Amino acid sequence: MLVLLAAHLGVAAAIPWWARRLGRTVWMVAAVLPLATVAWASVSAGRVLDGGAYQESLSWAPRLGLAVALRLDALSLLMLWVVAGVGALVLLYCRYYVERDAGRMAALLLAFAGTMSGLVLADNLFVLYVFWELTTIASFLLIAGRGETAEQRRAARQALLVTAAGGLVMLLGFVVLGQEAGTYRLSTILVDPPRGGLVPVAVVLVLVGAFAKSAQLPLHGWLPAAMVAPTPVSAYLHAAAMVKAGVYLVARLAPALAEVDPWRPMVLGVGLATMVLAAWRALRATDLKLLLAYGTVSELGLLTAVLGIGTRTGALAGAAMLLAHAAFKAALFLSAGIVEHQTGTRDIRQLTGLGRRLPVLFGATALATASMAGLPPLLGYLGKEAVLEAFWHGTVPGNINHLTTAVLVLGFALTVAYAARFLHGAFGGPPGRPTGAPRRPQVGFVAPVAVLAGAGLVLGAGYAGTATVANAYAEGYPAGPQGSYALSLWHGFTPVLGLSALSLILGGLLHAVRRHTLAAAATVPRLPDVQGGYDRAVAGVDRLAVAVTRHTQVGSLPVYLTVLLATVVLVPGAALAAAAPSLGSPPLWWSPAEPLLAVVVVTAAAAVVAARHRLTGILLAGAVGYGVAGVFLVRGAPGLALTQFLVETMTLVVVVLVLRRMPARFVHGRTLPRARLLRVAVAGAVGVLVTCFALATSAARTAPAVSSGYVRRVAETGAHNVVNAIVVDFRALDTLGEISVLLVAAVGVVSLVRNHSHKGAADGGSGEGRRGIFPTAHWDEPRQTWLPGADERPGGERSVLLEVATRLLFPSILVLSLFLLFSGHHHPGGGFSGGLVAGQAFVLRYLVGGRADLGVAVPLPAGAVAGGGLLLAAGIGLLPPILGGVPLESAVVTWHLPVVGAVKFATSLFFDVGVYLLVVGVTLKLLSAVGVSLGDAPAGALGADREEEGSR
Amino acid sequence: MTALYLVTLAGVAAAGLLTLLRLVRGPRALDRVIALDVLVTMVIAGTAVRTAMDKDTTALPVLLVLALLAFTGSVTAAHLIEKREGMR
Amino acid sequence: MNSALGTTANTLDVTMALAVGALFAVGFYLMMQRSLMRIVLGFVLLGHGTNLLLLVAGGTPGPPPVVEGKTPHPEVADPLPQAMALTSIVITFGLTAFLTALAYRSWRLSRHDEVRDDVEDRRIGTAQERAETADDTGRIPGDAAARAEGRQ
Amino acid sequence: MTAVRDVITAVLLPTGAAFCLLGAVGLLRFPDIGSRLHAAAKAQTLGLLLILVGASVQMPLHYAPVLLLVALFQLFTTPITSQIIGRTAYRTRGLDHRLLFGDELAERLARDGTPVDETNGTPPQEEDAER
Amino acid sequence: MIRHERARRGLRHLPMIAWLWLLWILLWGSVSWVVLIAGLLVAATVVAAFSLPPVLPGAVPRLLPIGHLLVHLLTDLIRSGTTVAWQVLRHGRNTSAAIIEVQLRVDSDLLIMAVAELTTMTPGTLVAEIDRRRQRLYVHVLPARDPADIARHKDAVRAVERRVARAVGTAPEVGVTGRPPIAGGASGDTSQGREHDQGKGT
Amino acid sequence: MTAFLLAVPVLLPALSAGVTLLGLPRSVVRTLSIVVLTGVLADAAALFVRADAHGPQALNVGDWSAPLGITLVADRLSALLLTVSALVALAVLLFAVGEGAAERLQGPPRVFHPAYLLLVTGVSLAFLTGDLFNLFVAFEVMLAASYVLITLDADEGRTRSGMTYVIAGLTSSLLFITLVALVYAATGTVTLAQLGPRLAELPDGLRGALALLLLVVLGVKAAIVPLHLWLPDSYPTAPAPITAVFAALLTKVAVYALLRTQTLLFPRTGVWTLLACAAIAAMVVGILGALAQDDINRLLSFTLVSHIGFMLFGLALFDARGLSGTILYVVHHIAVQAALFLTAALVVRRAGTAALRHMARWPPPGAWAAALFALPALSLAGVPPFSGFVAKLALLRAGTAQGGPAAYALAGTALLTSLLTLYAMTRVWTSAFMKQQSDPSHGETDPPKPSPPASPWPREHRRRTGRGTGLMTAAAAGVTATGLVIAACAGPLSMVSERAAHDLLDPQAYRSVVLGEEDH
Repeated sequence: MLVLLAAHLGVAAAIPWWARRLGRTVWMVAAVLPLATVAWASVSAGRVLDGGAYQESLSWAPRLGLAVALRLDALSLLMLWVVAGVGALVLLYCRYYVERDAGRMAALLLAFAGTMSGLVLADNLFVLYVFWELTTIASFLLIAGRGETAEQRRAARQALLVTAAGGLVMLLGFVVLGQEAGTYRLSTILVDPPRGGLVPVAVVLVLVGAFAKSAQLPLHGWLPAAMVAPTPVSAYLHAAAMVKAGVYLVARLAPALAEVDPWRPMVLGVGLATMVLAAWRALRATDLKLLLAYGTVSELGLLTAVLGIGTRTGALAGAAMLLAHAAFKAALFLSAGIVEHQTGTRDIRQLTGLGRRLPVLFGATALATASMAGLPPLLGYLGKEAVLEAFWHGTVPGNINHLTTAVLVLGFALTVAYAARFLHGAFGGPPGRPTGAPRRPQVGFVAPVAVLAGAGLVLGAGYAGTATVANAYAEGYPAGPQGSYALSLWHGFTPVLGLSALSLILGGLLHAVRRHTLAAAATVPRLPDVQGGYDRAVAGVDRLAVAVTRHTQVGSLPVYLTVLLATVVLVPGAALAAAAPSLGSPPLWWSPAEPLLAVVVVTAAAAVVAARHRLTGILLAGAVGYGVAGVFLVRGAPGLALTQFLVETMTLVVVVLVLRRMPARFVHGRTLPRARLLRVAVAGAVGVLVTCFALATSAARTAPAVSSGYVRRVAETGAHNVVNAIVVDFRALDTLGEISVLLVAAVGVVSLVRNHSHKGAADGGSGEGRRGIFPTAHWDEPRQTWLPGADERPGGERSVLLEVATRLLFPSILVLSLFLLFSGHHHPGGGFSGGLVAGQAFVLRYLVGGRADLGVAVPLPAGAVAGGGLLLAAGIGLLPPILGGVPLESAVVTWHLPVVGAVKFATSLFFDVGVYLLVVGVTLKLLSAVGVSLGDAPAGALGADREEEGSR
Repeated sequence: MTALYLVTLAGVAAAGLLTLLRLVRGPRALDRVIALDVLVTMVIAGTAVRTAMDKDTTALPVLLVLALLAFTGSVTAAHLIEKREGMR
Repeated sequence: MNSALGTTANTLDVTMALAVGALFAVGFYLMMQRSLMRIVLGFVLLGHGTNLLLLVAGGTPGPPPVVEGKTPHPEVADPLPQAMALTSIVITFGLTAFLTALAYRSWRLSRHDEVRDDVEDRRIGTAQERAETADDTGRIPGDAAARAEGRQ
Repeated sequence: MTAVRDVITAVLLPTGAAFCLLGAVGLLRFPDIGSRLHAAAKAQTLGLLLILVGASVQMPLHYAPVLLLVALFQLFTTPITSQIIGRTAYRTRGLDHRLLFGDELAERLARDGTPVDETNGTPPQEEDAER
Repeated sequence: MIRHERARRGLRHLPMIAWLWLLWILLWGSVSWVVLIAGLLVAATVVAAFSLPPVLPGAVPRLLPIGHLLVHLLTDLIRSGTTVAWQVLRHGRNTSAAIIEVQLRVDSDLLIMAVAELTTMTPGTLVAEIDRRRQRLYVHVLPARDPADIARHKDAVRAVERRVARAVGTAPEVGVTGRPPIAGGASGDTSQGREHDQGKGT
Repeated sequence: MTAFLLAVPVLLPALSAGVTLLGLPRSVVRTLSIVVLTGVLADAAALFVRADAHGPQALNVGDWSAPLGITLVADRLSALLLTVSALVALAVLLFAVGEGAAERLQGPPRVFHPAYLLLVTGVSLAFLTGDLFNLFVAFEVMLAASYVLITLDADEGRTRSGMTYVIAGLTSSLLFITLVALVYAATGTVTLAQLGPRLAELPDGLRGALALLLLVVLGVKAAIVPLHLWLPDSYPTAPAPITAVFAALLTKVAVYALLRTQTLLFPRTGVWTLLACAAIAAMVVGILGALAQDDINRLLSFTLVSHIGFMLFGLALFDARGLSGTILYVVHHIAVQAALFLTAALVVRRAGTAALRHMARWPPPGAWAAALFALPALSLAGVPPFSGFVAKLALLRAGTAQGGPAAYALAGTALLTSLLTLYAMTRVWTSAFMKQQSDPSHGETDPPKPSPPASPWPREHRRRTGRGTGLMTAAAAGVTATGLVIAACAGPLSMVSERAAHDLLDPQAYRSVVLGEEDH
């Protein structure tokens, strides 16, 4: 079985290639596999009908209950015949019908045949679902075709969505069902059906899925719409095979679940209502396919009801009816297809007199129609008899047998009526008015119709064979109280026979009454417009989507942030407030310097809010930074303070330089007072929250900090400065991450500032700095060269004082930076502060001497310096494991040199050197970006430019 | 002796607060630049006193760096101001 | 084992808690503005706030954790928050520079000193036209079956 | 020895603090940037210098020079800042000409034929008035 | 020959190397061998790696005048601090300042820079502009209520100039600063200034 | 050996990022990136095999044991996610290289490659680290790199959306570091393994508030409704491969962190209603947002928001099955979302526009592109037998197994979301892969190539039209195939994820491998 299924898919995948070479022959190739399936099924039939079963299984995900388990039993056999048999015929038929996209269609149809076979063979609920959804997808693709018209697209989508929705509901049902049953294996569930618990829920869910697939009211709308698909597709998917999936599921589960409460009411109610209403609707149709489609819906309703009734007779009747329906409905669709293919229309108002022109087709079609109407000795009759029997003597709890039977008869009568209408509409009428001279179809074209119609006759007349199969399925039920019913064409004069006759007569009458008003089909009362319902639902979802999205996704960053912070306040904030934890009894301050610095910090911060100028804001923020650094000093963190001071200065420089060209003032926000109030409230609340949080957590400290370990073991790192030991040794990985951030940020700055220069070069800023130079500006120019590149700067920007001072200070600053680097292990400092100090030295060179001078000072590309730093730091980290140690491991090395004595240093120094280099490189990179933003020197002066050129 | 240090610190602190006032009040950016510069000076002074008071030398690198490099920020800001308002 | 690190008492004092809270409030208020520059400033202030919080909330105050000689000074400040704050400072610096550059680029390209609203969101917000775009679902058709009948 | 040191410190520190304070007052009280710069550059530097020296005598021998280095650096850099700011102030008309007894630079410029548009009187509009 | 030249150029960097070495030693606060050797290495490396023009081109440091200069500097500082402090207390918002022009006679960048530096430290004076070509300083002076004040300030600046020239200036410079000032400072240099302006002033 | 394996994913990309900046020729840099990521992938796979066989693998970085040093830990969960991420990262890199070769638009290599490598560094570190503060650092590395990438060669619109992204990211980072500070204040440690017991000693209310704050922080990064607002405005505008890698990895890293911290630091039992509500809201709001979109990338971004809800689903259940489902879902979603964005990029290049309403007017791309798109799209919608189905099934089973109204509400919403996802995908499909004849409602004939002027970003898209290179298609196909492999290997994967979930729920092994046997 697995091989067969795989072969279907494999061949289907290959067909588009073959189609180009083989032309129409490809359909023959495609039909081989379904035929093989039929053959295999027939060979296996003997064992299956004796009550045995073929099983195969492939493990997939057992923990999830997923196993590709296949099982061939009587019901599967029946379905397999239908699926593969009709499939083969349809494929052969396509050879004559399909004009374009043959490869695609053949592949899809074959794939569909494969998945449908899989569906009926599946012995695992989830695998069944897998195939179920795959058929849905195939149906979507087949209906949509190339999707050139809106009609096709929407029909395809409707089919997809409705059946998939049903499928999802069903999936949930399966999950629940399996949960209750403790297994997802169908055969096991059938043997030992679960009861109680959530099983009723599962039943409802599963049935909803089945109804959707089988186009039961009120979910049937997709099936008539799907008639835009090519006729063979309609015949196969939407009459014979796919829509049967729901029915199959009902038939499959009925033996196990029919006794569960909601099962019978649902199945009977929905099934019978569908049968009657859809048949009624069919009488209104003027399109042959549409007529057949509603007929299909109606028949499916019948099948659902009868297979779901859960009695032995019902099962027999259902099996027979299933076969009958597959045969005649496929035949009728194919016939309608031929009519359309040959005449170019399928509107019964335009078709007339075809019966005489195409007698063979007419004959075959008439036979199939008769089966549909339930005339003896055809299979349809066999089924109809059994159905009536099943209901008449039904075991439905509550005495509604007669009511249901009456409905059933009405349904059959309507069926007869629309069957007559179809035959009459398509083939009847005087031959006089040819609608575009129909060509006589080829033999091969009609043959499938004939075979299918003939099958109805053969299986009906040779009812014994049919009965064998049906009995094999019905084995699952106990014999009814009236003894076991047997399928037969003649049971004697029973009430059922009378009912059957009654339906025929009623139907005939109905047709006779209505035949004069065929053209005015609209006189038949309309049914509730489910199609409109679907459309409204979809439009509703769309509107809802737009409405929700419009109100959430407003596109405004301030709003987003407000929402975010409001969440912070509302969720953890509320939790904290609710918990009302102890805030402890914190001191007012640890050192009197703290309130002082706090005043500085808070005042300056508040002033930032009021600032209207960029520079003011930056300066005030700088003051906040210095204040914070002061706190660091007071709290015993000199290294931190050092870094903070340096970073603050660097931030000031970078921000000021980058923003040099932007206008001095902020744009005044046009915020609504309400919004501003909200922001103030939210921001204030966050502030209060953080304060309380901090007090609460710090009061709640339960265990001593782990840090005492650092102090205890710092000697092992060879360092005195614990913080530095943490940074370069204990937690060097943090530092590695941190410098990575720094590096990538610098890379980003360069990328942001420079890449657009070709676009925005002409705008030259809004005039800042170009308004003119103060007359004294160039007076300051030095006469000698103090900084090698400074000559290239415009005179107006130079200052003799600064240049000389820079010349004098530059080496000293570098020495200081190296001191910080090397002394980091003992004093506050380290690679980072050292690098920043060196960076400041270069900032100074840049400020005073310009880009050219910086270029002279550092002839290397900035990126290479920074990259080399990262390379060194990460490489130092990766070196030890190569030597068999642990990454980022450090050792204290002692050298004994002559004269000097013992020199002790930790290898983590190299890591620090990497950090140092990186920071210097990053500074240079930032400066190069700033330089670009200013455009104050010809390109090529700074490393970054050369770097860029070198890469081309 | 400690009282002496505290008096000194108080003086420096008061000076710092006054400077802060100037920083906040402006009115011009240059005023703020000056004020920020002075604020740094106050930090140096205060830290130096603390260093002497606690005999704690760890803050010395901070002082060095501040003394040597705080002026780059001021110079940058001044540059910006001159460029922007040079010939209004 | 030194006593300061072993203590479970409050490490945080009210003054600092308030200062941190004020920095957060001011910083977030600025972040919620439209002006790019204010956002940058807000971020800078928030960076200060978080760094301060990191140090003062976790760290016991005390002499700097520099071990002179063999014996650790008793009651030195907790070094771990310092190291973390150090990392945090650096990260904040890098990101500040990046944000500034982003603000600059935004200004260069658009000449606005503001964060503009998202175009596509606005489009959805204002125009219903998408209902009848690429697709046919938005239209309220009559009975599709009727249309199918009408075809051909 | 300690006594000598203590005396030096006792003299220098409060004096330094007083200069710092006075400088700060000047920064606050002086009317224009030019004069404020004097307060910043002179009084502050002197105050700081005194404090540093006063502090350095209290330090162990090998650390004292570092404080003096600090003083040295400060002495070197403060005039640079002052000059640059003063220059900028003049160029951006940060000086209040009402307070100037004379301005030979303006005269020189006028003679050179590149007079600066003297707004003689009001300093430029307040750039960032605070509430 | 070339090596000789290089050596001589290296020699001119010796003061800087010495200063850096000293700085290193002071920073470490130690005179152990490691520090000494490393310091020398660091100093030499920094100077060699970042080649800059020599610090004291043609300057001749003289020890005694330098001491003289430093002493004066200290007293000046104290005087300047007190003066300004007094101004703060006495006049406050009603100070009176002036901008004066001082014609210098030294003509080297370094010396002018030094004079400007020291002037800014000197009481009540603050260099606002430097006219390098015409060797003039424009000094913002604080207590300036009458022409006498202005003259006093001009003299003070020239005194600084003289001391600087004596400390590190070349012989001609020392000589030129010893002469009385050029009257008015505006007579002989207008044409030069014009030229200068036309050359650079556009 | 373990040490080496654990160190490589973090240190090697960082090291190579340094190398890419040294000024080597472009081709060398390109090759280096590819080789390095391949190496990381192989390493991650080896790590996964090891972790699955022998339990959590730990490495004390710098040879300092846990409370002092940082420990890198690879347990099943982290190693699995690392492997998948490395695979996707490699594929996206290939795609980007292909794209760059096609149109030279990737900016200077000195921006893209280092940033990308550091992104991978951050992602690896986030997966492996066993330290809260280091997790923050890892996030920062990742985010900083992503900031650079998202603003690469940005025009006005993209700068704007980059701003949204950056600022939202920064805000969450600030809150994260705040959280770290608070946690340290309360416990005195930042080692994850040690935090659990120490947090347990805190008063319940405070502990709960901390847990919620962490949830919010990671919620921003994981784009959990209502903290998702930044995502759909920013992701779609980035260059295609960048969007792909962001969508595939970044939010998942946050989800991983959520899994890790919720189990290790703040363990609970039973359905957590708040998280369940968030999950439901995420699914619904996200998918409705997707339906409202006209831009294919935006649509996909909204589905990302929506499907984060699925991952929260399992976390909200907080039992072995639920967590296992979440893990499966994360694995599936990484591959599928990347594949979708990559194929969408191919489609967009072909059509010259990302707007669905314009796209339908062009001849559809070939069958290959259609298949490439269809497979992940169906998988995303949870259509069987693709990976999405398997993952969804695991979640559904977990939900029904636990029972209770919240679980059923979650399951129901998940199904509804699947359906609407399918709906959204068909909208894309019908627009992108069906040549629609101009319907009367459009009332206009096909405008001349390239895209019509009404296109939101006509200029940019004009530049980016044309067929993709073979490498691009191959990369997209590779990721798609990964999705298929995930579906095919659902059996072993589900077993692994279940084991991983058990590990999560019983972190004893994790703790002891980090802290040593008895020492905690």
